Amino acid sequence: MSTNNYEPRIVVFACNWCSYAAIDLAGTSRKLYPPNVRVIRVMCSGRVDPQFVLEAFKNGADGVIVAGCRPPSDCHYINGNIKALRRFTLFKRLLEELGIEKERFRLEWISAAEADKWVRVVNEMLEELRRLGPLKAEAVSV
Amino acid sequence: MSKPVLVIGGGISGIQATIDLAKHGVEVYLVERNPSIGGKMAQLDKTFPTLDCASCILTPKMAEVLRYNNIKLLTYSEVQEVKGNVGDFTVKILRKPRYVDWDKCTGCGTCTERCPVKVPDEYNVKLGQRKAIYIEYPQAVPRKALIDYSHCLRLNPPPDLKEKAKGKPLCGACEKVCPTKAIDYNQQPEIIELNVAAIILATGLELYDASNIPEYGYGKYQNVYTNLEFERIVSSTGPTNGNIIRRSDGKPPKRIAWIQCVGSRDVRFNHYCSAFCCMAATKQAILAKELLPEVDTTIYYMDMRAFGKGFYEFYKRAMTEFGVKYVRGKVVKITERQDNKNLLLFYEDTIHSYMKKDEFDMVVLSVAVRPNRITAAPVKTDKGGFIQIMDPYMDTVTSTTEGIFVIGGAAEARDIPDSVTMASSAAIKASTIAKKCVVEQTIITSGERA
Amino acid sequence: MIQEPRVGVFICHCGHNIAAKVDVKQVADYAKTLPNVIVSHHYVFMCSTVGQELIREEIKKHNLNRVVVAACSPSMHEPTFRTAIESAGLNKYLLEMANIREHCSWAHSDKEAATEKAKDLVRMAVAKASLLEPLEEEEFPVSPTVLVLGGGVAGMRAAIDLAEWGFNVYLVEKNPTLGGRAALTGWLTNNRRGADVVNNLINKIVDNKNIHVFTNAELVEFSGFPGNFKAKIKVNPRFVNEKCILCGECEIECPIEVSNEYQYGLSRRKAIFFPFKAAYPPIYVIDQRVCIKCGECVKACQYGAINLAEQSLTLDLNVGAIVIATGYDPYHPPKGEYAYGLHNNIITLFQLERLLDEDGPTQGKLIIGGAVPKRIAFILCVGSRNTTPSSKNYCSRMCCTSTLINAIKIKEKYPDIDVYVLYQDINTYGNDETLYEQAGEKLVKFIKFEKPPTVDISPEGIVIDVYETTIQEEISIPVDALVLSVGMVPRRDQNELIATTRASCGEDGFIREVHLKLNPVEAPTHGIFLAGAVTGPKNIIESIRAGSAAASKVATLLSEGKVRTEPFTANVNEERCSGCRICVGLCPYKAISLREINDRMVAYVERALCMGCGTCSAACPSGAMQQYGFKDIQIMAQVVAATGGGIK
Amino acid sequence: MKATPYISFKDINREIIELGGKGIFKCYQCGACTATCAIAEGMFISFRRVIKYSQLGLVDKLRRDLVPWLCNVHGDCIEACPRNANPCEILASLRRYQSVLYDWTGISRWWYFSTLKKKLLAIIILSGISILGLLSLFSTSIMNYLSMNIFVNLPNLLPIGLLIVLLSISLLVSNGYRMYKFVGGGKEYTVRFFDALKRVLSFWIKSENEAMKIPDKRIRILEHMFILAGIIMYIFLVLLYLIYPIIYSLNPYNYVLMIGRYIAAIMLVVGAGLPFVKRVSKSQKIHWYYKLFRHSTDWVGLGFVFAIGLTGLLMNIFNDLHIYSLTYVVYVIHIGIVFPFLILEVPFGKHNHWLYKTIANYVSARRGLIRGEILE
Repeated sequence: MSTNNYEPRIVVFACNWCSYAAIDLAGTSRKLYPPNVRVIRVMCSGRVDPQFVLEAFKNGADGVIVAGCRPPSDCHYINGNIKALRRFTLFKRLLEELGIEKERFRLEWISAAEADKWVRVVNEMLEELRRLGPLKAEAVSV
Repeated sequence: MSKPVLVIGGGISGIQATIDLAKHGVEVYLVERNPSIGGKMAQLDKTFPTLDCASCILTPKMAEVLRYNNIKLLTYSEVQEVKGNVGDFTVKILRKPRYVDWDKCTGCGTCTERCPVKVPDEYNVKLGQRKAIYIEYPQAVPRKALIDYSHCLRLNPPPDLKEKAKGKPLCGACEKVCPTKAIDYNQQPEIIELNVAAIILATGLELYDASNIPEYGYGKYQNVYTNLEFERIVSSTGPTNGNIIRRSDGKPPKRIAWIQCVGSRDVRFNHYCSAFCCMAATKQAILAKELLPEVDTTIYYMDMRAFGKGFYEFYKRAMTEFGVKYVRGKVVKITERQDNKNLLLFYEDTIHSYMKKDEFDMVVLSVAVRPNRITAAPVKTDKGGFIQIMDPYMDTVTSTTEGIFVIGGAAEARDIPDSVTMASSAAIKASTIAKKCVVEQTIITSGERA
Repeated sequence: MIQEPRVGVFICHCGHNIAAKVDVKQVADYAKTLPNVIVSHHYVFMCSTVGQELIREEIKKHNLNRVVVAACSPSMHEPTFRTAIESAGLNKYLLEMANIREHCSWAHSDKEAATEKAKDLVRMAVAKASLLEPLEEEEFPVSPTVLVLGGGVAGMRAAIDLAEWGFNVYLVEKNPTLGGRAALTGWLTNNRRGADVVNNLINKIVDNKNIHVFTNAELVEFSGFPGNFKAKIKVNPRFVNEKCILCGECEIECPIEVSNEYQYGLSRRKAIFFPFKAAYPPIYVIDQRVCIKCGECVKACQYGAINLAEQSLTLDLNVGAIVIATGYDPYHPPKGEYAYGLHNNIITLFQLERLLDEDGPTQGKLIIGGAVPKRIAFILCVGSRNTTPSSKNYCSRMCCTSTLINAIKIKEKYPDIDVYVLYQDINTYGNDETLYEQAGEKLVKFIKFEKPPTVDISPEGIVIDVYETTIQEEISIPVDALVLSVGMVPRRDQNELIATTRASCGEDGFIREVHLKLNPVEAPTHGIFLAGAVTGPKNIIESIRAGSAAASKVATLLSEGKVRTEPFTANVNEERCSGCRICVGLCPYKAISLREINDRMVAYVERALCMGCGTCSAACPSGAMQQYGFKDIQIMAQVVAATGGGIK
Repeated sequence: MKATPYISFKDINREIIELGGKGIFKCYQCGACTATCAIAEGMFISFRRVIKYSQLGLVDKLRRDLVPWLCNVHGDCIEACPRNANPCEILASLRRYQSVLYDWTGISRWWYFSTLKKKLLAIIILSGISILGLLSLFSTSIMNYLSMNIFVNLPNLLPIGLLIVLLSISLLVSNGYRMYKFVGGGKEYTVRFFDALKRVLSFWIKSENEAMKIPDKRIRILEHMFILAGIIMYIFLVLLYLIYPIIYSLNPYNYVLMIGRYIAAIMLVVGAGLPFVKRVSKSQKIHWYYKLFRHSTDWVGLGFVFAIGLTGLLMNIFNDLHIYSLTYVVYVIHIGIVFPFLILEVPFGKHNHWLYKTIANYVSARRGLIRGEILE
């Protein structure tokens, strides 16, 4: 049941070397995708603190994507993405306890050349968020 | 500081060589014939295959040229004479009078508004107009005004007005209105003499005169354009500020055709292939599709040469995503219909093996490129006018005279990535010579040959 | 503390790249309403001198201390705008860019939504800009040595130019000899041979004492930052030393015989061998993978040049920059593609070049399958322009030219051979068009196809069936020999290279450069330069040219003797640090250690080693560890602005 | 569908090049020749494709293609070709090669590939034989006509003459029939007979009128027109000679015949003579067209027509000057030239294009290759 004019808002943390470059490439090759995403650039996916994701949900984001370089060896800083993988696998279980559906958070590996993957991830997530509807208030009133 | 290096020609390859030399810590003189550096690339709207806007990637480089204090810019100047050999060239440069004191001029442009004389604008390939006193284009570097002697009423009044004025100086509108009093009508040409260690020729390319091929009716039929003219039309800073309209009736065209190899790959005009016009035509077709989504674009080619990095994917994208049609066949003749000034193209569609005539509102000729004449430098040129390379398999940039390097379009028709690579390649060689000259001076007393 | 933020916002039209889909005026007006924003403008080309002049004036006029530029991607013009605000006296890191082109106007079709998004992006940028602090770049001395990886023509040319400029060069080549693929290329234009070109370059390298050549060596570890890289080179044993005078006795005795990759498998070689005539260093080499250490060669060698017990040694180099010139691999058609591998008269273009070369297995005589063919056909675009299922979807640029060179050479040596060239587009660009004319005069027959031809082996030989598009007929051509003009593909062992040097590869599999058109020889990571066919198919002249271009770019980095690094390193707030050591184990560069301050163990970041990834600051429980430029409060501000929760 | 069997011997290329098609390998298939050609503008044909057949040596397709016979040697394609491959001359060489392919006897092959000297030798031998034969058979009747001081076309030469004419025409028609078969005559016909005829005629009249507007094309067309008219009148007069006695009795028309004979002869002399002289002369201002067709068969073709015309003219002059002895001498030479012309030139040499061009036009018209729009 997706409400008609409900436009989900997605906050994206993109690593500067791979995912941000992939989003740029999607732009330069004119691959169109819905404008519901807001991208925040960080130097490495390892820099994304789970706190930021919670802050995004608290402030009304309907979905959050953390995008980094493709393991095992793409990371510009050797293993920043592996650290992110470790943190956010644990974080997903935490989300469920907080009552936030696990589809609302995605950890994606997008290398500098995978503009198509970026567009696919955005479209898939939007579909799920439209199906889930807006974020229930009590989950984030912590 | 080491002995300076001279770069002749301020196009993209000249600029890149100058920046590299400056970063190597070598003093560089950049001489450019036009009032501003930027060359042909400044006239482009977008570049293939990334569809970056040309000025977005060129203007920062031009701005960078101003930031280095070891780069001396000599625009609106021509090299008169080059003598000497590697490590010790003496060069005479004629600084043409600009009739504006460039130290005072801030490039504000109020003088251009007041000037009464309208003249065809070379930057817009004579499609638009400019005044007798003008700034070559908005992002020009240096962004300074200059007076075009031949058209200025004050400096060179036409005979009929002259006797009417009977000796009284005419006009002078720009002088009255210039806030910084920069106008100086009796500025004289000056000769600058330089002693440089090495010379880099980046004199670049110009379009072959399409009216040499009468069958295409360029110059006779209004709606036949060269690819540079179309580039100016489609560019947002162009004469029609970005909307594609026909010269004959000012309406947007419904069908545009590009004709490839006009004057190239043709023993009657130029044997060589001009390397980039296949991709340039594809790019222009995409730009036209972006500006006029329902326009029908067709490119008539013999071999679609998409050889560089990302080119073939770009060509495929043009075909599938943007619906650009490609027809293999050489258009030999264009006739103009009197009623609606549309153009009839005579060609054989070699995939169906019979002669066809197609009607188009607008035709763009991908004209061959010729090297700009460089008379002063003591280098050998081949019959086409291109400067010959001593040994392409050894260091690919040294011309037949040691110490003189040739980069970009001056040596062979080539596209921007190759020109830029050549520019850096010449920069390292020139700065090696320049560095040696320093060493030479200091130890010359000990007589040891470096 | 942070002074009271006075933010200036500048929106760029970028011609009509942004203005077409984003209402720049509306965004500029909206920006004025944001807190801390003093002034906001919009102009056609912010990156031009006029745009930059506008920023400088506004900074002076309103003494702004923060600047937000809403234009293209930071990877395009962040350095440009940083230097612009620096020349206006503002610290160059008090700048935040909002990417309203690649992330907004180019990616969304609906103008109204794109303008809305642009406003959000500007709001996020202003939120972060208000919390930015002035940062200072760190300057480090630079070691004037350069590591060139790959001894092909590009690598050699780069090494020569760097050495002549004055750098110390380590030239590391994986194979036992310099020369790379060019040495195996036969004929080139104006009657030059690949081996001659390589020979000239080798002579220049030999008599230049600044170049140290390591063959049979590979890069195993690479770390550090531009100007101060640490490279670990493993030099595999050659088992033969300088006493060798190339007499070849050992080769005769050696029992092991394998296919010779220096003739692309056309002939065989022994375990101990000498690659080719012009090889450098002029010493035999033992192929470790197949040698059974029987010792026959040692007995045969009167000069005691062979020592089977030689061990590999590793070198630790401290270099200022690295030039990657590792080249390409020829496309290897899978078995059965155009019947390759089903008939030994079907060879690849590289093998044909070996046959026509005097140093080749047949000393330049065109003997395929034991006889000189009466009819020979070339099929172009094998492995390129996705003509076959396993082909790449780019054009490999040089196969047309080299095919025509070899076709002309065949017609010159054997005028009465029938030569066919099956092509889609003959890409002899520039002056190579004369090759197309010469091929015509030499009676080479061209057949244009769109649907790839089918090759079947019948008792009387190879038959090619092709639909010739210009005569709209299906014709079948019986030939005695078929040459597949294969293109260039990325090297098989490229993934190890990417792993060690942190470079990344583009959509076509070749290594990605910063900008396709304007810096084709620099990798996105500073200090790494790319020369030759490693970034994409090139012919020999273009590879040599890319080699010297890479040398020039290295010189621009190292010529000043010092290099400035990005200041986004981590930094510890000693009061809040509890010494819990979580960050110490996390840092991949081991830049964090513990030191004692007024008898408390507190974390300490060694700025020279810290590469600025920020992993430690994300893991710090107390928030003591913060990354300059990406502090928690700055990112939080962006998050809040992004969700519209904070500033409305 | 299984590909057509492909026999490509490099000697096919060598043969076509030898026949004057040295430009076939310069062609890179751009289609400029077809695009500029007025004929191609009016018909659904491509000259480029047939040049590709010659390049690839596809004999079966060359044999099947009628496009070379539709070329009217306007020569616009020569300036249009970006590779200076001279398509006009290539098509001429293809016409020669095709007439070799059509000829079942093999004489055409010898005729086209032999040198000029060999051809002249053959002609001299043949004309020698015919003269000797003539003299041996009719010397007595010539003597008594001379004694009666009158000149009479030898009546009993008629049967031999008819025999030779029949032989020549049957050879030509047999090759023409083979061409008709090769070209696939009778198949894929879409246009009815009379429509096709109407279309062909109006197409040719229209395209020739257009060509006449251009000065240097006009001269060539006129020259060709002269030869054509000359030959037709000559044939008409020979036919007339058969039924001479009847005409003879209608005395008043005698001077008409005399004028007709003169005109025919002059037409042949001028029509063939002018191009012959232009071809021989080396001066620069001669139009490129005359520097083009210099194959031995062109020289012989023109030479025959010129010789027949000249001898015919002299015969008339001497006859009217009543110097019958000279008339008979020229008459014998005249027959000596006509017989080899009939036996060699008409069926095998350049003049077989009368039949082949008509077949080609007829078949293409019936197949609807002539476009509609050019006609209105």
